[in-house]
Amino acid sequence: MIEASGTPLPWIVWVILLPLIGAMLCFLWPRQGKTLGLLTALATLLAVIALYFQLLDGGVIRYAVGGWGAPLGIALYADGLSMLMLLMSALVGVGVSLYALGYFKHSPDNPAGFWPLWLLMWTGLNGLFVAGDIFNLYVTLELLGLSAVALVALAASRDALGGAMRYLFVSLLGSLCYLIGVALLYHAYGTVDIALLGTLVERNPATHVALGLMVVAMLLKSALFPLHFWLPPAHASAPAPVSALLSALVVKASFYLLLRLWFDVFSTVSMDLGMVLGVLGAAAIVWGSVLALRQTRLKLLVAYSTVAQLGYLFLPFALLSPLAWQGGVYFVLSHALAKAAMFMAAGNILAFGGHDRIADLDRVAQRLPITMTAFCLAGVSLMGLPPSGGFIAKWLLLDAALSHDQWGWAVMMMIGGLLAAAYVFKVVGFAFTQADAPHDAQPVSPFMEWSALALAVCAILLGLNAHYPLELLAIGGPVTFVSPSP
Amino acid sequence: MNAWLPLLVLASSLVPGLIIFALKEEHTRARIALNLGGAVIKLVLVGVMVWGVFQGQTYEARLPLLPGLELALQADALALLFVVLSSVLWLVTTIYAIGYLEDSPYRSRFFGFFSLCVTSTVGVALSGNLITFLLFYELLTLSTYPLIVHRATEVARRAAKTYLVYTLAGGALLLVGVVWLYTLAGTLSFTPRGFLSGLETQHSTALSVIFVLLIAGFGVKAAILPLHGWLPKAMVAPAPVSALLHAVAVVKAGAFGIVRVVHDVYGVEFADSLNLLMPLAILAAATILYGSVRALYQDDLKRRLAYSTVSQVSYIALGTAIAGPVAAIGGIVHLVHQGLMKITLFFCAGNLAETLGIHKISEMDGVGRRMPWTMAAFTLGAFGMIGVPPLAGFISKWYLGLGALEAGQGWVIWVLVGSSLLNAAYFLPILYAAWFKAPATHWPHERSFGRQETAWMLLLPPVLTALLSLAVGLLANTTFSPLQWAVFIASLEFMP
Amino acid sequence: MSTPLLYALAGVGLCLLGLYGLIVYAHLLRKILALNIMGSGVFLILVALARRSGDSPDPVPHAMVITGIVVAVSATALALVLLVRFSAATGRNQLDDDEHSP
Amino acid sequence: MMISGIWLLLALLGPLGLALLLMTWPSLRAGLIKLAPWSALPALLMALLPVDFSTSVIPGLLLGSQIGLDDSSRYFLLLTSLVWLTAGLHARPAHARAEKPGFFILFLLAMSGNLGVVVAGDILSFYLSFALMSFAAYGLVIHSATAHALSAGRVYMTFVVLGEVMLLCALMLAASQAQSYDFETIRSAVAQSESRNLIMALTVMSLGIKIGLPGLHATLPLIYRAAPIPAAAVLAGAMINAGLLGWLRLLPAGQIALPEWSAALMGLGLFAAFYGVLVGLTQRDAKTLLAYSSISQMGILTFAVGLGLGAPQAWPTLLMIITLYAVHHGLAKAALFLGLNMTQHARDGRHWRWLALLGLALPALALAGAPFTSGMVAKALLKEQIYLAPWPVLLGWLLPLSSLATTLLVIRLFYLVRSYPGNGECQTCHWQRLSWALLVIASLVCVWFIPKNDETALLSLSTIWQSLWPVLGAMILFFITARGLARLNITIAEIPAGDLFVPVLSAVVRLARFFIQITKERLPIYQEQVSQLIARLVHCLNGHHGLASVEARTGRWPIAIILVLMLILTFILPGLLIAPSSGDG
Repeated sequence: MIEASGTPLPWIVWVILLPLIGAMLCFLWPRQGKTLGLLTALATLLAVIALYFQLLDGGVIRYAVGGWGAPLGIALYADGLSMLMLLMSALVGVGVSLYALGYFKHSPDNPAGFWPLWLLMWTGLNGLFVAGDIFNLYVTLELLGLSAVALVALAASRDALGGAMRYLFVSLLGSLCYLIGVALLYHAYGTVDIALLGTLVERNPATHVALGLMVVAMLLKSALFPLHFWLPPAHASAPAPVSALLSALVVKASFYLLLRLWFDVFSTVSMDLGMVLGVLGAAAIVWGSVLALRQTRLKLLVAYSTVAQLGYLFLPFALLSPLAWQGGVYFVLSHALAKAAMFMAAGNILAFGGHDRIADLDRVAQRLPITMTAFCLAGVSLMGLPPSGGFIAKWLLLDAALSHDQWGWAVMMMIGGLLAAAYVFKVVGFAFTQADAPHDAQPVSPFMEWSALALAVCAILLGLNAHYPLELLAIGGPVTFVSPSP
Repeated sequence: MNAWLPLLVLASSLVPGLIIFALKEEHTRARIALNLGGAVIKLVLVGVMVWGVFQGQTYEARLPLLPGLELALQADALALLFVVLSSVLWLVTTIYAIGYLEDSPYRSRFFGFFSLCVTSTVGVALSGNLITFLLFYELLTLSTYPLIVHRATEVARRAAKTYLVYTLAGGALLLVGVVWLYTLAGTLSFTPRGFLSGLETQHSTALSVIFVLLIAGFGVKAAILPLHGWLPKAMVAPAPVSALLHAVAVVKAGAFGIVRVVHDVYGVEFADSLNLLMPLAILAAATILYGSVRALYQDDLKRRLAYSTVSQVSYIALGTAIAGPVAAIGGIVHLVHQGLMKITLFFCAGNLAETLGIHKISEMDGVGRRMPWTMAAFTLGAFGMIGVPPLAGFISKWYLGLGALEAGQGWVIWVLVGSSLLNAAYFLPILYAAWFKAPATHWPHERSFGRQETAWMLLLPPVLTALLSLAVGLLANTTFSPLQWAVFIASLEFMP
Repeated sequence: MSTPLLYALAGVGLCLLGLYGLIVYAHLLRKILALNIMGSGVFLILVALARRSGDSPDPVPHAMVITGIVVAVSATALALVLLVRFSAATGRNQLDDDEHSP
Repeated sequence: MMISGIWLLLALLGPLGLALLLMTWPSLRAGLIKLAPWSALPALLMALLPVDFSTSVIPGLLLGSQIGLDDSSRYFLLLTSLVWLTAGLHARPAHARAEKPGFFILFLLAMSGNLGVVVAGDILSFYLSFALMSFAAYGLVIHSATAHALSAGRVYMTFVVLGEVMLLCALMLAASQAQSYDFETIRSAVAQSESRNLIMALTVMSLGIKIGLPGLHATLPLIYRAAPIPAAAVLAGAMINAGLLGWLRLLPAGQIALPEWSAALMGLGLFAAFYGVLVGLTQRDAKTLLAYSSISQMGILTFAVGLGLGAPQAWPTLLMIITLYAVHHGLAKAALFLGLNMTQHARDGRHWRWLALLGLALPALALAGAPFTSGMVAKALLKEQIYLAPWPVLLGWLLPLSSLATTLLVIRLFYLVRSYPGNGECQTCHWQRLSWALLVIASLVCVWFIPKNDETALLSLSTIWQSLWPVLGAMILFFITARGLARLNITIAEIPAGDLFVPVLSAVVRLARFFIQITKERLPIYQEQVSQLIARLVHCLNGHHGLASVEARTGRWPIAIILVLMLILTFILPGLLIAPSSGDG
C-alpha cells in the first residue's frame, strides 16, 4: 500500500488497511488464525469508531490516498451513510468473528480458510463504503464478491459448491456489466470521481446505457426479485457465520453502491425510473416471504427471508421522500443485525440437532433458550414489530407512503410484515413442540449462542433511539433526499 | 422523581422477569421471591403513584424515538385505573401461578414471560401516546405467545398460531392507522377530548378510515365480533395464563385501546360527529349477544368462560361507543369489574382442573361440596357476570343502561337484557350442577390436599378476587372505588 | 467508421458472444471460458473508449484494464478451483438447475 | 347515617352474617345453626319498638343506599320477621343439621334479602335485596331434590331471571328519568315520564311474577308444592309480599290518575281472585291448594292497587288498607302452612291433632274473612273504598263473593288435611308450638292493632253480616255440592299444578329447541364455513406446484440472463426514447 508521507495515516485508511493486514497475517499463520482474526476484528472496530468520532467532529471526510487524487489515485470519501455502513459492518463483523470462534471448533468446514477470507471480505466492504470513485468501487466489489464466493465454498458440501459456483457466475456477470458502465461513463465525462460525475452527468444515451447496466448489475448482486435465484442456495448452504455475513453485509454493499450511483451519479436521470425498482421491491417482499413460508428447512427459510427483506430496501426508490430514505437506510442497518443474528441462531440449531428441518425441531426452545431468544428477537425486527430497528424503518417507510397517499406500498409492507411473522413463528412454534423423532443434542458453544443474542439485542436496541443513526445519516447529506425534479 | 416513577413501575416487573429467565429450574425459592417481591414492589409504587396523582402530581417519562416523536409514559386517571387493576391482579395471579405450576417443567420461562406480559400490560396502561401504546401492545402479543404455547403440545402450537394470526394482523392494521394518523395530525399524544377535532374537514373520510383501522386493531385483542376467534382457542394455556389473558392483559389491552382512541384520540364528541360511534356500538352489542349464545353450548368450562369473555369485554366498547358520560363510566368501570370477576372464574376453573381434573361442565356435579370455597368464589363471579347486585357486574350494567337511556339509545337496554338472560342461562346450570346435584362417586383426576380442599395458594387468589368483586360493587360509592375513578375519568372527558 | 468504434463494437460482440456461451453451455468450464470472453470484450471496450479526444490515448482506462485483468485472472483461478472441487464432490461438471429448488 | 339506621342495618346483617359464618366455619355450625331462626328476632323488635326509623342514608353502600321504615313498611317488617322467625323455628328440627347446612344458609340469605326488601329506601338496595331473596329461595324450593322439585326449581329460576331482568329495565328507565334513586322521586318521575307505560308494564310484570299475577302465576303452585313446609310458609307468607311492596314503591299511585292501568289491574285482580279459587278447588294437595288461594288473595290485593291507581286522592287510605290486607293474608297463610306442619307432627294423641286442626281453622277463618277476624277488618275496609271504582255496585257484590270463594277453598283445605299423613311425634317442638300459636293469634287479631280511621264502623252489625254471609253461604254450598257430587259419583279432575302454564311450557320448550338448533348447530357451521373459505384462499395462494416451479425456472441460466437483459432494457429504453439523440452514442 501507499506509504504515508510524514503524517500518520488517517482512520479512513486504517479501516481498510487493518482488515487487509489481518487477512495477510491470518493467511501466513493459519494456526493463529483465531487470535489474529479476533484481534483484527477488534482493531477494525476501534478504527471505525475512531473514524466515527472524526466524522462527528469535522463532518464529511475526503482523503486522497498518498496525495493522489482521482482518476489514478485512490480517493476516499466518508459521510454519514458510509459511516453507518462501516459501523454496521464492524458490529456484525465482530459478532460474527466471535461466533466463528465457537463455530469452527465443531464444524467439519475448513476453519483455516475462514479468517483470511473473511478479513479480506471486510477489506472489500470497508473499501467499498469509503470509495470515492466508481472504479475503486469496481475493485472493492470484485474483492468482496470473490472472497464471498470463496467463503461459501468453505462448506465444501455439494450444495455449497454448487451455490458458490452459481454465485461466482452471477458476481462476475454483474461486475462485468458494471465495468462496461464505468467505461461508458468515463468515455462520456472523462472522470470516475463520484462527486464530479454527479455534476457532469446529463441525459444522453450513453448515460442511460451506463445507468441500465450498472443498476441492473447491482440489482443482480443485491438479489432483487426476479434476480434473486442465486441467493438462497448460496446463503443457505454456506457455513453459518458466512451465511450471516453474506445476508447481513454483502448484499447491502451492492445496495449501498446502487444508492451512491442512483443519487450521486445518476441523480439527473434516475429519478423517473424509481417506480420500477419499487415495484420489483414489492414483488420481492411478497415472493420471498411466500417462498420462505413454504420452506421446510430452516436456513433456506432464512435465506428466502433475506430475499423478501431486500425488497423493502427498494421501496424508497419509488417513494421518493427523505423520510423513505431514512427508512430504507434504517432497514439496511436493522436487517443486517437481525439477519446476522438469525443465521447465527439457525446455525446453532443446525449444530445442535444435526439438521435444520423445521418440522422436526425438537424442543429447541427449551433446550437452547438463548439461541431461541436470539432468533425471536431477530424475528421481531424482521416482522417490524416494536421496539426494534425494523419497526422504526417500517414506521418511516409507512409515514412516507401514507403522507403522500401512496396506499399500495403501505399495503405491501403490511403484507410483508404479516408473512414475516408467519414464517418466523412457524419456526418458533415447532421449536416448542416435541418432534416425532427426537434427536440427540450436540453441545453448542456459548460463543455462538451469546454472539447471536448480542446481535439480536442490538437489532432491538436500534429501535429504541433512532435519533442518533438518523442524525448521523444526515451528515454530508450523502443521498440528496429530495423529491424528483420534474 | 416524577419521571422515574412510571419507569420504576415498569421495571418492577421487567427486571425480575429478566432475572427469572436466567434462573435454573430448581431455584424455586429465588423465583418465588423475585416474583412476589416484584409484584409487591409494583403494588407499592403504584400506590405511591395513585397517592401522588390524588395530590395533583403528574408523572411523566419521555424518551425520544424519532424526530418529532417520543415514547411517553404518563400516569393519568384512566391509566392509573388500569395500572392498579393490573398490578393487583398480577400479585394475585402470581400467587396462584406459583401454586398452580408447582411441579411442572419450564417454570423459569413461564414466569419470565409472565412478568414480561405484565410489564407490557402496565406499559399499555401508562402509554402517553399512540406509538408507545403500539409498542407495548405488540410486546404484549409477543410475550403472551410463549405462555399460550407453554404446554408444548400440537394443540397448543396451533392455538398459539391462531392467536398470532389474529393479533399480528390486528397489529398491522393498527400500525397503518397510527402512522396515517400521525401523517395527518402530526402528533399522537393522548389528550382528553382528543386532538383531532381541529383538523380540516377534508380529512374526515381519512379519519373515518383510520378509526376503523384502529378499532379493528384493538378489536382483535378485545375480541370484537368477527375478530374473536383466537380467544376460545387460546384456552389451551395453563389456567393462570387464561386468567391473566382474559381478565387483565390481552383483552383488556384491546378494550383499553378502544377507550383511548375514542376518548383521547378522537374525542367522543368528534367521533360522534363523524358518525363512527353508532357502528361501534352495534358491533359491540352484536358481540355481546353472539358471545353469550356461543357460550351456552360449550361443555368445556374454560371455553364457556372464554366466550363469556368475548361477550363481557364488549361491554367496555359498548359503554365507550354510547357517546355519553354515564355510559362511559359504565364502560370504564367494567374494565376493572370484568377483570375481577373473570379472573375469579378462571382461577376457579383452574382449581377444578388442578385438584379434581375437572375440565368439563358435565363433570362438575356436586363439586360444591367437595370444594366449597372455590365454588363459592365461582358463584360470586358468575352472579356478578349475570349482573346481580351488589356484585361488580351490576354496577357496570346499571351505568351502561342509564347511560344508554341518557344518550337516547334505548335499544341498548334490550341488549343488556338479552345478555343478562343468556348469562344466566349459561352460568346458572353450572351453579346448579355444582351445588345441588349429587357428587360423582370419584373425580376424573383427584389430588389430595389433606384437610384443605386444595392448596392454599390456589384457594386464596380466587377467594380474594371474588371478595374484591363483591366489595367494588357493594362499596361502589366510596371514595376510592373503581366507580368513583371512572366517574372522575369520564368527567375529564365530558365536563365542559 | 473510426477505428476506436470498430474496436468498441468488436468488444460488444465479444461480450454478446460470452453471454451467449454463458446461456447455452451447461458445462462449467465452458461457462468460465464464456465469462472470460465477456471480460475480454469489456476490456476491449474500455480501451477503445479511452480514445476520447485528441490523438493521445488516455492512460487511465489502460490502468483500469490492467487492474481488471488482475481481477479476471484471480476470478478465473477461483472459478477453476471451485470447478475442480465441485466435480470431485459431485462427479459432475455442470450445475443441476433444479438442485436448489425447494 | 343515623343511629337508628345502624340498628336497622344490623338487623339485616344478622342473618347474613350468620349465613356467612355457617358457610365458612364448619366447626361452629352445630351451635350456630340452632340460632338461625332467631336471627329474625332483631328485625321483629325493630318493627315493634316505638323508635323512629325514618330514612337514613348509607353513602358508601352501592351507589348510596337508604334504609328506613315508614308507616306501612313497619307492618311489612313485622309480618316478614314474624313469619321468618316462626318458619325458622319450624324448620329447625328437620333441617338444622350441621353436616348439611345448605338449607339454613339459603334460608338465612333469603331472610336477609326479604328483610332488606322491606327496609330498602332506594331502588338499588331494593333490587339487591330482591335478587338476594329470589335467588336464595331457589335452594329452598328444590330442597327435597325430587324430580318435581327440580322441575319446579327450573321454572322458578327461569321466572326469577326474567323477573329480575324486567325489573332491572324498569328501574333503569325510571332512574334515568328521576336522576335519583329514592322511591319518592322515582314515583313522581315515573308519573311524569314519557315511557311511563313501559316502566309500569315492566314493573307490574316483573313483580307480578312474585305475586302470581294471572298469566305469570305458574310458579306459585309449583314451588309451594315442591318446597318443604316451612319454606313454603315463608314463600307464601313473607316473600310474596315483596312483589307487592315493589308495586307500592314503584307504581306512581297517588301521583296521577291512570284509569287504564287502574282498570287493567282491577280486572286482572278480580279474575285472579276467582280463577285461583276455581283451580284451587280441584287440587288434591294441600300446599298446591294454598298456592292457588294465594293467587286468589293476591288478586284482591292487585285489585286494591288498581283501585289506588285510579284514585290518587284516596291512595294514602288505600295504602294503609293494602298493608293491612297484606299483613293479614301473610300471617294467615303462613299460619296455615305451618299448621300443615303441626298436623303432621301432632302426636297420635287425638287431642293434639284436634288442637292442631283447630289451630288451623282459625287462620283459615281469618282468610275467609269470618266475623271478628282480621280478614273481616281488611275486607270491610277495602269495601268501604269500593266507591272509587267504575262500577261500585257490581264490585260491591263481587268482593263478598270472593270471600265466599275463599271460604270454599279453605273448607276444601280441611277436607284434604283430614287425611293428611302424620309423620310421627316431635320431641322438641315446644318452640314450634309456641311460635305457631303466636302466629295463629297474630293472624286473627293483628289487624286490630293497626290504627285505622274509624274503628267503630267495623263493629257495626252490617259489617259483621257482610262478613258472615259469605262464610256461611260457602259452608252450605260446599256441603251441598260435595254431597251431591259424591252421590252422583262425580269426581272432578285435578287441574295440574301450574294449570295454564303447562301447555305454555311445552310451547316454550319447543321454541327453545328451535333457538338451540339455530344457535348451537347452525352457528358453528357458518363459522366453520367462513374459516374453510379462508383456508381455501390461503391454500390457493400457497398453491402446490405453481410457486416452486416458477421459482426453479428463474434459477435456470438462460432465463436468468434473459431476465437480466430485459431489466437492463427496461432501464435503458425509456431514457433512450426520451433523451435527445446525440452524436457520440
